[in-house]
Amino acid sequence: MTNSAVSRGDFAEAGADLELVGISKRFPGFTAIDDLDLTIPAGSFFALLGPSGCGKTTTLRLIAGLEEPTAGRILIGGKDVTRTKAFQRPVNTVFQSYALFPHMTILENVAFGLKRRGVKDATRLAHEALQLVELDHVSARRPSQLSGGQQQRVALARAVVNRPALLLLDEPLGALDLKLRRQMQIELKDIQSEVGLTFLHVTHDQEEAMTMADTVAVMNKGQIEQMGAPQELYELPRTAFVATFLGQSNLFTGQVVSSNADSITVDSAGARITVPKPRAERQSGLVTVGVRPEKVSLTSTKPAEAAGVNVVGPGRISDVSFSGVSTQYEVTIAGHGPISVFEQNTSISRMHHDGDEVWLTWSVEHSFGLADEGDVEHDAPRFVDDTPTTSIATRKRAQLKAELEEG
Amino acid sequence: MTNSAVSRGDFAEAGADLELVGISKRFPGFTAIDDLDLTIPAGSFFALLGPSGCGKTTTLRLIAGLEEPTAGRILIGGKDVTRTKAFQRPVNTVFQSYALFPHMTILENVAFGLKRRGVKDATRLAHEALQLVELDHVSARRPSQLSGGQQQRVALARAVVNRPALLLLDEPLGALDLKLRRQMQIELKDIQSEVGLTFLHVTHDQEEAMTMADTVAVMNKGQIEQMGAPQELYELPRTAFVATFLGQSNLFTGQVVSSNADSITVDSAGARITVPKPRAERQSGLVTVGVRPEKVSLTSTKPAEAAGVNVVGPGRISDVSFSGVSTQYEVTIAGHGPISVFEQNTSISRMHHDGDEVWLTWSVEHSFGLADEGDVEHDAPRFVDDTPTTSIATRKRAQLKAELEEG
Amino acid sequence: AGGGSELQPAEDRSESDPTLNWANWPFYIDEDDNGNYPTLEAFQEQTGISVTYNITVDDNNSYYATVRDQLALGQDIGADTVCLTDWMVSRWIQLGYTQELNYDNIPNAANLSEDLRNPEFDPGRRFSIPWQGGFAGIAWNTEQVGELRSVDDLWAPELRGRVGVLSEMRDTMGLILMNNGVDISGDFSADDFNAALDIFREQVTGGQIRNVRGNAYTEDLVNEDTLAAIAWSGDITLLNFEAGYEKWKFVIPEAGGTLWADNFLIPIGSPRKTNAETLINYYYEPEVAAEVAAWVNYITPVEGAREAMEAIDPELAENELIFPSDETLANTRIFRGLTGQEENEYQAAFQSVLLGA
Amino acid sequence: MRGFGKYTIWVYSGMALVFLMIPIVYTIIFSFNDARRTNIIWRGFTLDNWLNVCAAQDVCRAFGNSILIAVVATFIATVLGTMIAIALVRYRFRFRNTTTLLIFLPLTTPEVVLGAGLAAQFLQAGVPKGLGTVIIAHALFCISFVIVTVRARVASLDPALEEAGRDLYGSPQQVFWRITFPLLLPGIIAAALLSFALSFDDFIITNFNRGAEVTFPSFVYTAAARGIPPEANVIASAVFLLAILFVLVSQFTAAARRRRLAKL
Amino acid sequence: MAFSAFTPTEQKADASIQKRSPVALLLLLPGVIFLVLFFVTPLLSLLLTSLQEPVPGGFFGEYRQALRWENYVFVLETYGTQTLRSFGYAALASLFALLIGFPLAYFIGITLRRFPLLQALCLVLVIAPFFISFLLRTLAWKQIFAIEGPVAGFFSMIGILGPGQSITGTAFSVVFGLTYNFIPFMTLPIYATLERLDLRLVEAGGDLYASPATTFRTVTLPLAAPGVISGTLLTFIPASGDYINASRDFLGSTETAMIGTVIEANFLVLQNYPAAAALSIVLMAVILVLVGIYVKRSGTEDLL
Ligand SMILES: Nc1ncnc2c1ncn2[C@@H]1O[C@H](COP(=O)(O)OP(=O)(O)OP(=O)(O)O)[C@@H](O)[C@H]1O
Ligand SMILES: Nc1ncnc2c1ncn2[C@@H]1O[C@H](COP(=O)(O)OP(=O)(O)OP(=O)(O)O)[C@@H](O)[C@H]1O
Ligand SMILES: NCCCCNCCCN
Ligand SMILES: [Mg+2]
Ligand SMILES: [Mg+2]
Repeated sequence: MTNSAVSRGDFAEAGADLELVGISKRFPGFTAIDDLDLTIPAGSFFALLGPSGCGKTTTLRLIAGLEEPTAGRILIGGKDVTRTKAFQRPVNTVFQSYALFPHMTILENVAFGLKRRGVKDATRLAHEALQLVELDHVSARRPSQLSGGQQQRVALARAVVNRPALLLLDEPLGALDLKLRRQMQIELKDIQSEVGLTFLHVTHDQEEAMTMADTVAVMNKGQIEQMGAPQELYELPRTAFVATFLGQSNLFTGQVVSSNADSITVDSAGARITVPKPRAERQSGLVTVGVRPEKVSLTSTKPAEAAGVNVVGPGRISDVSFSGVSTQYEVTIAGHGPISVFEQNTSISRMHHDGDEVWLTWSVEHSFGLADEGDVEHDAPRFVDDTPTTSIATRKRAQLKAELEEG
Repeated sequence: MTNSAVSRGDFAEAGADLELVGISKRFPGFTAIDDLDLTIPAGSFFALLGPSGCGKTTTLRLIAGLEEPTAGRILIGGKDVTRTKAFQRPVNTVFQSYALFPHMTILENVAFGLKRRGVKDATRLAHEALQLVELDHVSARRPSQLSGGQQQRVALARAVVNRPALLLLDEPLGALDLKLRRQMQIELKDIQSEVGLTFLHVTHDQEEAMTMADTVAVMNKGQIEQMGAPQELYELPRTAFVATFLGQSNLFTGQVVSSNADSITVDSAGARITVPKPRAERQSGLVTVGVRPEKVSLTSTKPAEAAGVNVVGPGRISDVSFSGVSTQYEVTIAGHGPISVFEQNTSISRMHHDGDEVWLTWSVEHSFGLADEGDVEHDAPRFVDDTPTTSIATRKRAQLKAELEEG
Repeated sequence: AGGGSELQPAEDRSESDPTLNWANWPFYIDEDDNGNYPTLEAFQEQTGISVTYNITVDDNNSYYATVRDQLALGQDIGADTVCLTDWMVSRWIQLGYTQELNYDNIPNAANLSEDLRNPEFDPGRRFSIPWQGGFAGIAWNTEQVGELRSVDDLWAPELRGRVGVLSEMRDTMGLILMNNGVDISGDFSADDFNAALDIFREQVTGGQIRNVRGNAYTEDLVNEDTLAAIAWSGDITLLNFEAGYEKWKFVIPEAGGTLWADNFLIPIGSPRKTNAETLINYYYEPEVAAEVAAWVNYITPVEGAREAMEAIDPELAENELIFPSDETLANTRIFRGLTGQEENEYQAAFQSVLLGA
Repeated sequence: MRGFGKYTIWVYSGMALVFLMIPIVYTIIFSFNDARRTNIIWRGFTLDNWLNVCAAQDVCRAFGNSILIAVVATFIATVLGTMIAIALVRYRFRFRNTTTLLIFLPLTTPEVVLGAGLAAQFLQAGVPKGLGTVIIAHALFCISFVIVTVRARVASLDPALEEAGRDLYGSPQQVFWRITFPLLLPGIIAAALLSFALSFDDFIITNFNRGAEVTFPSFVYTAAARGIPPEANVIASAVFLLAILFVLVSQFTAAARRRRLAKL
Repeated sequence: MAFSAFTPTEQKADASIQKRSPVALLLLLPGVIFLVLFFVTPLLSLLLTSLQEPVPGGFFGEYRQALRWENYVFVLETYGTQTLRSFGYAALASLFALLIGFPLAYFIGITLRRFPLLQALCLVLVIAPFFISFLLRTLAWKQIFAIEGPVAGFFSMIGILGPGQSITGTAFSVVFGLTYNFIPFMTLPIYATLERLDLRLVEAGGDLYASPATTFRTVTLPLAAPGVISGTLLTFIPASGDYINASRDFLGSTETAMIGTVIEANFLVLQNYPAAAALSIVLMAVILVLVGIYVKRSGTEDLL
């Protein structure tokens, strides 16, 4: 434990910067991470979003030291840790699969890291961590005697108790139901801001990412597609992938037909859509522009054309679905795919009905123009060939076997 | 296969009614279902919601014939099937755990049910079902060679291909990411309405339940707590459990201080809240009333008292969180728990900020009065001792193994 | 394996190690109701040598097989003395697997019967000295079977599947050969042997003979799997004693029986040679010999035992099995020594029948 | 399998178990036989055999030898086998297939071949036969069983657990001894028990390599000639009853522990 | 427990395969050296022995190294019957052991899941025979089958046994003994697979209209296949080399000699080492070929 980055017995006083420089990770026959640069400032809560198999877990494993990068460097708190071993890094992970030690009690599990570091009152601290996740009453049980949700909370306690400078969370709340999940989110956020630790959080739950994180990164095929403050990312997606992966978007593709100092106007199958120039990545030629469903209003009568407002229509409501807080309308307009509109249910009676003729309007400032052409929806297969991490092992094994047989 | 309810070779032409009469299921030392009555009309899409361990899976297993009820009768299409075996019931299940046959290819898995019923072009139909879930290209693989999401889609195809009169879906989309899940929901809904099958759908995803189902039932501790059309249930929850489990609610408990022909007024820690009588389950004494967060508006200036509007405040915004479509504000008012307010993000700039003094207003007609006292939040432990069904099997197995190893 | 001249006897540590392991056949020593061996106990008391008596010999071949490798290496085989049959003793001596006896330690060897002093395989008894002798003859269960006189009687249809014979080739084949009129002590030919073997094979494959076993043939007699058998003389007396009545009867067939002796020898690797010699000396005391013989009913090689027997039980002194008359002896033959080649061939042929090959 | 089916399997399996028990019960009954010399025929009930087990001179020594051999051979096989099993699952190396074949071959080698081959080898190498050679022989055939058993366990060990250990500041040694090893232990114990049973019961290979040493099975084999002494039955019965007792006790304590834990 | 050995290893495991490492060598070396020393070398010397020839005019049991391939011809000609018989008996015994062992394993592994105590007890009863010596058990059967014994009495009463016929010493008693003695080897691996069998798959079969019998055939049985295969191998291989059951001192007679008996006789009694060695090698070769075919056919190469 000499030359270890982890000092014995004391806790991180604050989070540490994390810096990934030109990181690549190639598995035999598959590049999981491709030349990734990423800086997470100390004390921030960073969320990583992305479809299954895009490399989120791999990134975390590289940072934790459980996997060696093929290329690139990893710096924690300014110190190059690329070649140090997992147990020497001031990093803890809440594993996607919990990875609780089945042969130890819950208490022993939580105290494990503390004991390895020679912390004196490991047991007391472990009890405290368990109290935090409200599981101190089961501290004498074995992991197999807990429900999935409880196990996940133990995994959380086991990592958090070490107060690591950098905490990696791999879908730490996936097994909890909505209500419980919200409660744990609050708890996590509290711990993070209290000690000022750095959190790197992987999740499939977009709302979770957006409510908790300071910075959200959307990852796709081993690279970070876009990154920024949640609201910024949501309000101004730069690619069709981000626009449709993070929340929903209505996209329109067409030629730029006019342009002035402030804005460009696109003609998409007859619909004229204006986008403020600062919000448009491309300003001429064929472009894709979009608007979020909740920004769109429906009117039953043709609205007057007005500057600063995009109007599309008329179309017909082809589907209405109630989802609690809001109602989602699907509007079909010739020449366009179905367009979604959310209306918050501020009133009980619904204002529009299936089959109604409607016009769509939205403020020009809500439009955004993408950097790519937004044909993701049309060319790619409807279902991505998702490869969640569980299937990796299988593949790896088959590969290895093949290699061995050749060798 | 004589006296089977399943005829050879042909498919259900329409869904079948499902009727549960006084069903109870007791496990040694645990009553999972308690005197449950339930009727699901043919051709409907019925969603069952409830916290982990409330008995959802057990209910489905009873209907499928995989478990025998301790008491009560089960009727499918008017026919008492209580004593018939699983393979004789015109019911198929998409299992929570997939339960794909590991020794068969994907195609064989999907064709299994058809072959058992002697359907002639089983292979062709299986291929069609796989195309539906866009997995025909992996039809020759084994389940272990698929990702979790793909496996789940195969499970779906395997059940759907049989066009059973009654299809039981136990969290069939849980492993898919948001986008994929939305797509599969549409697919399922299409199949259901196309053939008019009866679907009984268990899910943790409330939005899913509310957008897909004709009827939603909220289950709690082996009993159905409330049931109805999604919007009805959401707008007018009858118990505190439903109000807080299904979406969020702001609840206020207090004495009824005045009452007229149309409404009652409750004084809760100084806040006067009026509820229309038809929306109030109890009309005198100590009652709990509530309102949904999205129904509440925030104003920075004290609004004028007006009939038909409840005003509470002033309070202070203690938390603001952006979640994409909407922003959630938490408002603290002395004497009350934190109150949630959603505002749809129709505009980019936020109207209220952390620390702002605000008043809450909502239309009286949006208030609801509960049948119970809504102290669920205060008495029960914050985290329910959740026992998801998946953990039961694991635990049982672990126990057995432990026993053997000790022996 | 080979000449074995290079093997050196183990160093004798009898002085410091007053113990002795003796390997022997079943039913071959006096035994009281508690399973103790009275003569042996007396010996231990007298000499202070504590003896472990192992009944580990069921058949010469199978015993030899278990110790052969050690003998070849000159190692202790776990027995300081073992009683084996003449022909097997001959093999051991040729291979150099035995230690030369020091007759200074065996003064009682003077009591060795005259006609046993110079066998072909060990002239002058340098390496071996008899323990007991006996006959192979035929025995039957008197409750189920009538009187048997000859080997042919064993082939009677009513005994089909109920006849046992010995895995000891010289006894089983010897009786059949004699039944064919061949003198087994003379220069019989391979043809003679093969003719007898054909009979044997026929009886085996035809199902007349139920099984071919070592000393464990007694077990088959007891549980009545076999009703008649080729048997060793003394065993039957002991079986009857255990049964409590004359259940079985033993005779030497009319055409003649075999005569053999089992001999003490001291394996090359035994470090307790003197102790073994002390034991041999003890059993060459006529009184002791008589006591053993009275029990086992085998022929004692010890002169003077007959007189001693008179004192114990005069009736036994007349027992033909212990003290055969010349008349009885005349009806028995010793199987002649076989050359290496013959041994190979005959054993292989005999085994091939046992293996059904 | 409901109704009739359920009932059938209980009856069928019950019969199978009874069938398995027949010679065992027979052996136990005859351990109480007042046998004088041959324990073939029932002569009356006595407790003497149980009270003076070691009366038949060799039984106890043979039994002691068997236990000694089984313990040592099991130890060797378990240690070597576990090491190989871990290497096979966790590492890549050249000649992996050859090694796998090498491990599988002893399993397909009939005991006579194994016994005879080893015996010839010892003879050629001039190794004296005795307990040592028997132990080597037993360790040899047990090793393959251990490897297969432990390998399954190593393979089903979730690598994430070791990773978690490393993530939680455990050094490689600490991770091995605190996580890997305890998790493999049940498999190792199972393998050891199996080895012990196989070694304790082995006759064929032993017989080729035991030299003058007597093991319990070889004692039985030679003693068979004159009827096995009832003391052998006593020992066999005692071992059997002990095994049952052991299981019952451990089951009950496990159940008690579960109940205690459940109360927590 | 113990016999989880024979079920295929779970796949996720291999995710942990690491690169070449000196540790691997350290772990492997002692065991491999042990195996090479005490398994490979004897095997090689067995091969050499099988080619020896008698020293002309030499002593009983004296041989010298040569390349006498005729030894193989000799043993095959002389002991062809016994060799075939061995495989026949072993195959029969495996079949019967399967017929008894499979339901028993199913019972313990599946039916008794709800009764842990009973399950453990039954499991012990299956393993218990190991602790009563194999030989004692076999001798017990011999006594039980003795001509004047209860079984033989019953058999002759119902006319199965004619006069002069006995149970012991026949093919029946040898196959019976083999079956009995190998039941644990058959049952335990099957138990190990069935114990892990996910009953939800069986339920899924029922849900998809398969009757219990069909479910058994299409789901349970294929999933138990690895256990059945290990079980049959662990029964067939040792059974074909067994010489105790077939021995004249146990349940056999001169009519039932198996290849093991022959090897033993040649090795121990006749001291015909070349013949014994040649036979051993023939036996191994045949077994390897049979096992190879069997494992290939059943598609479980992974298993071993
Ligand atoms: N050992 C490996 N060998 C080959 N490919 C691998 C290996 N590990 C991961 N991959 C591949 O790398 C990609 C990224 O995997 P990773 O586990 O990082 O995904 P993820 O984003 O965490 O997905 P999920 O949301 O399902 O957890 C996947 O496509 C996977 O197939
Ligand atoms: N075999 C059993 N023995 C005892 N209790 C059981 C058994 N099966 C289920 N239970 C209990 O019955 C209750 C209902 O279980 P069920 O599987 O129906 O829950 P669920 O609503 O499907 O939960 P989840 O959302 O986690 O799938 C749980 O509390 C569970 O502990
Ligand atoms: N029960 C003692 C039998 C002794 C037999 N010795 C073998 C003689 C071989 N001819
Ligand atoms: Mg992942
Ligand atoms: Mg469930």
